[in-house]
Amino acid sequence: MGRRVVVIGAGAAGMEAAGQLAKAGCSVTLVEKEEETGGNVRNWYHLFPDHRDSKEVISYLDSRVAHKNLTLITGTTVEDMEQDHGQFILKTGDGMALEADAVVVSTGFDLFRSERKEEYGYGIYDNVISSADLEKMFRKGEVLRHDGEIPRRIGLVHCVGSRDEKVGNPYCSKLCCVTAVKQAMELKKKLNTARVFCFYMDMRMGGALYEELYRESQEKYGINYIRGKVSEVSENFDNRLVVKVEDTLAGRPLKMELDMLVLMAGMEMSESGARLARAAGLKTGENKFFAIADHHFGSNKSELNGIFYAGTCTMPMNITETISHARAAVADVLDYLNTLSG
Amino acid sequence: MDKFGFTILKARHINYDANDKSVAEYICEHEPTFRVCIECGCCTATCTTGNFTSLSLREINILIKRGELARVNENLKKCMLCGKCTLVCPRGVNTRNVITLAREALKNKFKDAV
Amino acid sequence: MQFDPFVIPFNVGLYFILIYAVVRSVIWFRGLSRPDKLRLQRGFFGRSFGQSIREIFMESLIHRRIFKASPRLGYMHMSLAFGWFLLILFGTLEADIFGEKHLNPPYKAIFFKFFNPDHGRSGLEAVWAFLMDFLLAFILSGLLLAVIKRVWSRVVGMKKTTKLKALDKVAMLSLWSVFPSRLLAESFTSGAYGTGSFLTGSLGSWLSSFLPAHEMAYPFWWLYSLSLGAFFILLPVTRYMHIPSELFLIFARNSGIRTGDRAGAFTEMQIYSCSSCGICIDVCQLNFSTGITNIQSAYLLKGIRNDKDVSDIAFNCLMCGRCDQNCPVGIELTPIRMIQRRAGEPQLKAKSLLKRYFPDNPVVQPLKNGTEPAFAFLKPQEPEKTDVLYFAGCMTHLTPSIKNAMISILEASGVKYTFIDKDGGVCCGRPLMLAGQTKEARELINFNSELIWKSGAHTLVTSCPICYKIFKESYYLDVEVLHHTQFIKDLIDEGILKLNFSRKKVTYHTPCDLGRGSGVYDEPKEVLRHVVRLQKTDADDENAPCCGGSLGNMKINHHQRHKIAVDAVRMLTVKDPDILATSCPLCKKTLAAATGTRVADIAEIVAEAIVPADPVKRFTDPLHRMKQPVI
Amino acid sequence: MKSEGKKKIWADYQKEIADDHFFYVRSCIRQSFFPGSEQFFLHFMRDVLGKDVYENPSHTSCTGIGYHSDIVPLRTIMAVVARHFALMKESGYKNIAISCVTSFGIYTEILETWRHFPRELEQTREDLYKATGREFDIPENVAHTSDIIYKFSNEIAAKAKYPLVNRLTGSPLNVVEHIGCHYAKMFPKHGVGGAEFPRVLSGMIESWGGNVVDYPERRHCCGFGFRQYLVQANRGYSMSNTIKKFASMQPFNPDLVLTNCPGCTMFMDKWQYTAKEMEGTVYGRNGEAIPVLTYEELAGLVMGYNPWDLGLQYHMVQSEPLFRKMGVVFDPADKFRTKDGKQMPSPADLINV
Repeated sequence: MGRRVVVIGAGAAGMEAAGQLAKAGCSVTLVEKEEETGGNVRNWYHLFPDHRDSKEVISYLDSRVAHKNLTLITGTTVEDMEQDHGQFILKTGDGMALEADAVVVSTGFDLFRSERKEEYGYGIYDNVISSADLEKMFRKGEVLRHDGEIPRRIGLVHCVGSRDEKVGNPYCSKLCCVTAVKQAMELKKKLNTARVFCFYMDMRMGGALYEELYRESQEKYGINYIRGKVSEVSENFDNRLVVKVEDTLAGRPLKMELDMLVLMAGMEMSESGARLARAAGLKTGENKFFAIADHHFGSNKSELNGIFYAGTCTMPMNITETISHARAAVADVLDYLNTLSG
Repeated sequence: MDKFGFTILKARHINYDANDKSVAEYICEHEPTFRVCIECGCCTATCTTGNFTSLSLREINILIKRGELARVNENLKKCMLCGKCTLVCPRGVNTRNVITLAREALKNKFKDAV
Repeated sequence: MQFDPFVIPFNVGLYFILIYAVVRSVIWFRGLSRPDKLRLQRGFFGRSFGQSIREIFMESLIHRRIFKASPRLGYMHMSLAFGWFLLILFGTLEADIFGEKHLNPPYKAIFFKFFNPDHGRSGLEAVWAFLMDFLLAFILSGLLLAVIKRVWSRVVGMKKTTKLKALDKVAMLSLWSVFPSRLLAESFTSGAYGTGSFLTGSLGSWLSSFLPAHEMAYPFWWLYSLSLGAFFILLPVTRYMHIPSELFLIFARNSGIRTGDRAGAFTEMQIYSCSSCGICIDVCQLNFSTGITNIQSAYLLKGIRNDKDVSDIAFNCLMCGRCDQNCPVGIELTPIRMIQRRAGEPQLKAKSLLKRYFPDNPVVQPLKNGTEPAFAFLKPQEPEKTDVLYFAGCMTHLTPSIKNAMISILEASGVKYTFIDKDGGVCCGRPLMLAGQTKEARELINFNSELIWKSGAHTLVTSCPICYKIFKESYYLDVEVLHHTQFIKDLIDEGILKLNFSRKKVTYHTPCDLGRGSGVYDEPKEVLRHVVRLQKTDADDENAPCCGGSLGNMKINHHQRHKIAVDAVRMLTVKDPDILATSCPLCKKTLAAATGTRVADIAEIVAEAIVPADPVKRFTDPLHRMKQPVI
Repeated sequence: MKSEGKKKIWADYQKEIADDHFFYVRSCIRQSFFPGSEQFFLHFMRDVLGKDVYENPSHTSCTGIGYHSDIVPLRTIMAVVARHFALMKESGYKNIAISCVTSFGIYTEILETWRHFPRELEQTREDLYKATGREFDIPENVAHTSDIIYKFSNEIAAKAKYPLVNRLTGSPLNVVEHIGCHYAKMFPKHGVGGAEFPRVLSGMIESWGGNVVDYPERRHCCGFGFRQYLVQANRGYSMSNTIKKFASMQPFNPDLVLTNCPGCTMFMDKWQYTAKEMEGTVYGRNGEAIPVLTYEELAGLVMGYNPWDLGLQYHMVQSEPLFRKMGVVFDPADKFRTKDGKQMPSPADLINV
């Protein structure tokens, strides 16, 4: 039996890393706090840039973790981690102690809780929903207002909880722009007559095929883009939402009524990740994600030998990047285990 | 009425719901490339007329979309239709036709339209 | 007295059309402007009469130009027109020579066989009958092609044919049935009497072998007469109106009347002279490069004739002039389109039958007066006094290499010049003209004219053919207007500019507004021959394709423009040149985006070839000499 | 609208409000224009609840309006405020109760300034000592008087004679709450319920039986805006803002506007008269304007005090329609009568009469 590795968090990164490590002969324990694996991917409907059903990614990930060297423990969290002569002892919430030669942290991200952006009235106004809520509606197959009416005019607000020092997140979550474009297109597919508006600060279409998606959304779906961040939302007499925004390109404030407002929640360090960081004494960066050892050569390494990072616990990433990052973590782990044997 | 020594000001905000978006719709229908404008301002920067007076095609585009037609009408007539904007547009918007279509659509809305 | 009631439809039709032709001619004549009336009078009774008769023979009957464009289509038109003409001519002679008396009414000639069924048995009569049968066969062969063309246009060498309206179809069917009904009528008559030559005789004897020929003949004579009558009556309200219109047009044109920029009787003549032959569709790049097949000149003219809203058609055109160049009737299609662009809102209404026969002259609304000037923000400028003005043009500012080349040429020439739009000038006004906004264009023309006058220059040089065309056509200037290719040619001719020859292979693309638009074909090529090896292609001169970038078209998108450019480049680079030369900044920009071949303006090629001002140094400096490649 | 969501936010903005022993500072505007308000507050606190509320006769204006109009410099106003704190220290009080929202904003702004820039605090101590020989302490508890009324709103509700219910229909009255900008927008943590969904007035309204109206321009300024108002030519700005608010609340058919800022009360009250004069517009139902009340006036009204004792007749928009809805018993004849029964002249152009 090979070296023992514990992977914390069975989302896209954890599952990919654990599966690869198991294949490489390690004895892998994959710990997941939820009862089900898959992490945040389970909450999505169709993925950008090609509108692939997220279930395909889940089944790919499931196939990765089906390996005899891999033990999956769900419904528990790692509460504490100690290091003793190069050996890690991880204590789980249900009292288990897991021993490991190396640890991969893949605790992922939490979506920004939109109610923290008070002025948007998430949780107060019935028809202000988050991007995750919209994905659920897509999965359910119907996008409706709270009163059961079909929305005719829908707004999507970019950068909710990202690039916003007031909520303590100065960084860009990278994916909300393309998510908004994708969701806007899905909305038009479902509700052909609806008018969809994206309120953006910058369109950050840096990924593969993102810009093409953006163009398609304008050309084929007629999505309207308004440059300006929504400043406040209120409810009208007839229960429609009134948003105020500056149309920075027209140089004038703009007011419009909407039937539904979708907040593109950004990505934040997960709560369980933050707890683990405190318990294990792992450093976090200014953006509150785990601090990687080096931005160019050590994006999978922590400052502690034997503890590695995979995926969005270090920074916002899309699924493609997460899986690549997880594979890179595996290379670093195997390299490290080799030095132990030597 | 200036009984009190001041007048009531009109709100400066764009009232999107009340504004007339029919010109934008007309242009989109006849010149679909109008939709893909990303307001980069290339057209404005190269504009022959813009060299002499305040004509921003980028601004006109956005104002048409928002239905602020009075200002559009005021500026649109300044265009010399030279077509440089069309040549420099990175998104392939047929800006020249956008202007002629806008002029057409504005004809019925403003007495002094071109 | 040789008469039969069946000739009545023919007679009614014939006299109707003759009277109509006279009345319409008078109307047209009266619709001409005073100078044009004088021109036509002088032309008709002057030297150009012979020329017109020759042209009528060559074009209206033989259809020489269509022949050049497509021999099969030419044959089709020729067999119908010339064949029918000969049939009438020889028919009349036949009736005159072999009939019972001389100088017969026209129907005698047309229905000669009916009234003289025994004719053609021997000698000269048989030879004549053979001739008549031959002519009929000639026409029928053309008719066969016409029928096939309707079904499958490629047979006559065309990719597209025009689509017809209902009345045109009725007229066409009556025209089509004229000759088969004549054939059958004559054949049955011949069969009954045992006369007729190789066609009618053979068919007649075969038909009479199983049919009662004598009884069958009479209905077909009726059909023949009815077809002719119907055709003549319908002619003025169908596309066949082109037959008489063209005759009048030829006289008018040969008298020196031109379209100009206003609608009028001459424009109307041209509109009615279109036979919808479809050649304009075939040569149109929008057709063969982008598949847009409903905006070509034939459709424009048809739309105008039928009082349709043609504004979309009018503006969806590259204004390249290729159709003008190829129109077999010589209609000035692009000027007519310009008139239509200026026409403003169409006033569409259903026409009464009378109005169909006698339509109103097309009227262009006068320019809007009293409206505020659009360009009041332009403040008068005070240019420096100079000899030569260089006006780069808006588009040249997007191709700085051309601008820089011209500056180095102007510097090398040593002339005193001012770069008048160095910091961005006012548009020349042609784009507004092309958009039909004459009043606004005039404002810009006036502004620029004032600037040019004030400079005191004797020569105005521009790099942009678009500007050149409007400077030549619509500005009232007392300076010599030159495109830079012409200017460079003058510099070379006068020995001011010394140029190296390079062995590069170059093909030259003639820009539309410079070539077909302004007739400047030779100077650019002569300049090129001075500096490079100029190659000929099939797309030279009048046949040059439009680059696709045309400001004339308001409707097409950049994908369609690119397709046009790609096809244009394919035509122009068949001989794999080192450089594709052009002389227009817009063409350069458009073509360069569609090819890997270097696209350069002539000014750039010339600027690169300029021999440095101090040749002594060049020949004495050994290092410098070493650098020159030995070819 | 989900009230659950609001409760979650309110939970984040719990403000500690002292229970007794207040050093009371009056408002220039409130005491001049709505004199019954402060009168009622003192009466309610002292006589009804039996609390200790002290007023020092040496207390002056905070000069906040001068400060916001660029007339009084920061250093000066800090010294003025420090002097008030010194008076408080000298009188032996640690809890300050501020009647004016502009003052409240000034106090909180200065306290925050001192917290972040301790050198400014030292400078102020020095300035005050040099000028007056006084010393001061930072108050332990800073409350706006609306915070205090909010704190005791249940006590008021218990004594309510006329709850905020329309007697004729039995349905709750629609009450628009308007919070002064300087109450919580600068420092949300100093306001009950924060800045986005303040609780201070809506809590009173709900506990007294009314229905809170949440309308699109709820957050908007009343139009006071200091220098927008002070320069006559600029008053159009002020006026336009008020009109924007009223136009936005109009579809909700509000029965009254409740404000916690004296300036807001004044402008929302008086601009309704101006709007009617200039444009002929009124924003209430049946051609009536909407009464604008302070929280003290409303508390008094709910508790059954005589509206004329509360000074409601000194508003531009008269509250008789509201009285009728609430069932408040009032004698029109007493409206402009002095305490000793003399008839005062009655003002012209009052609205809603």
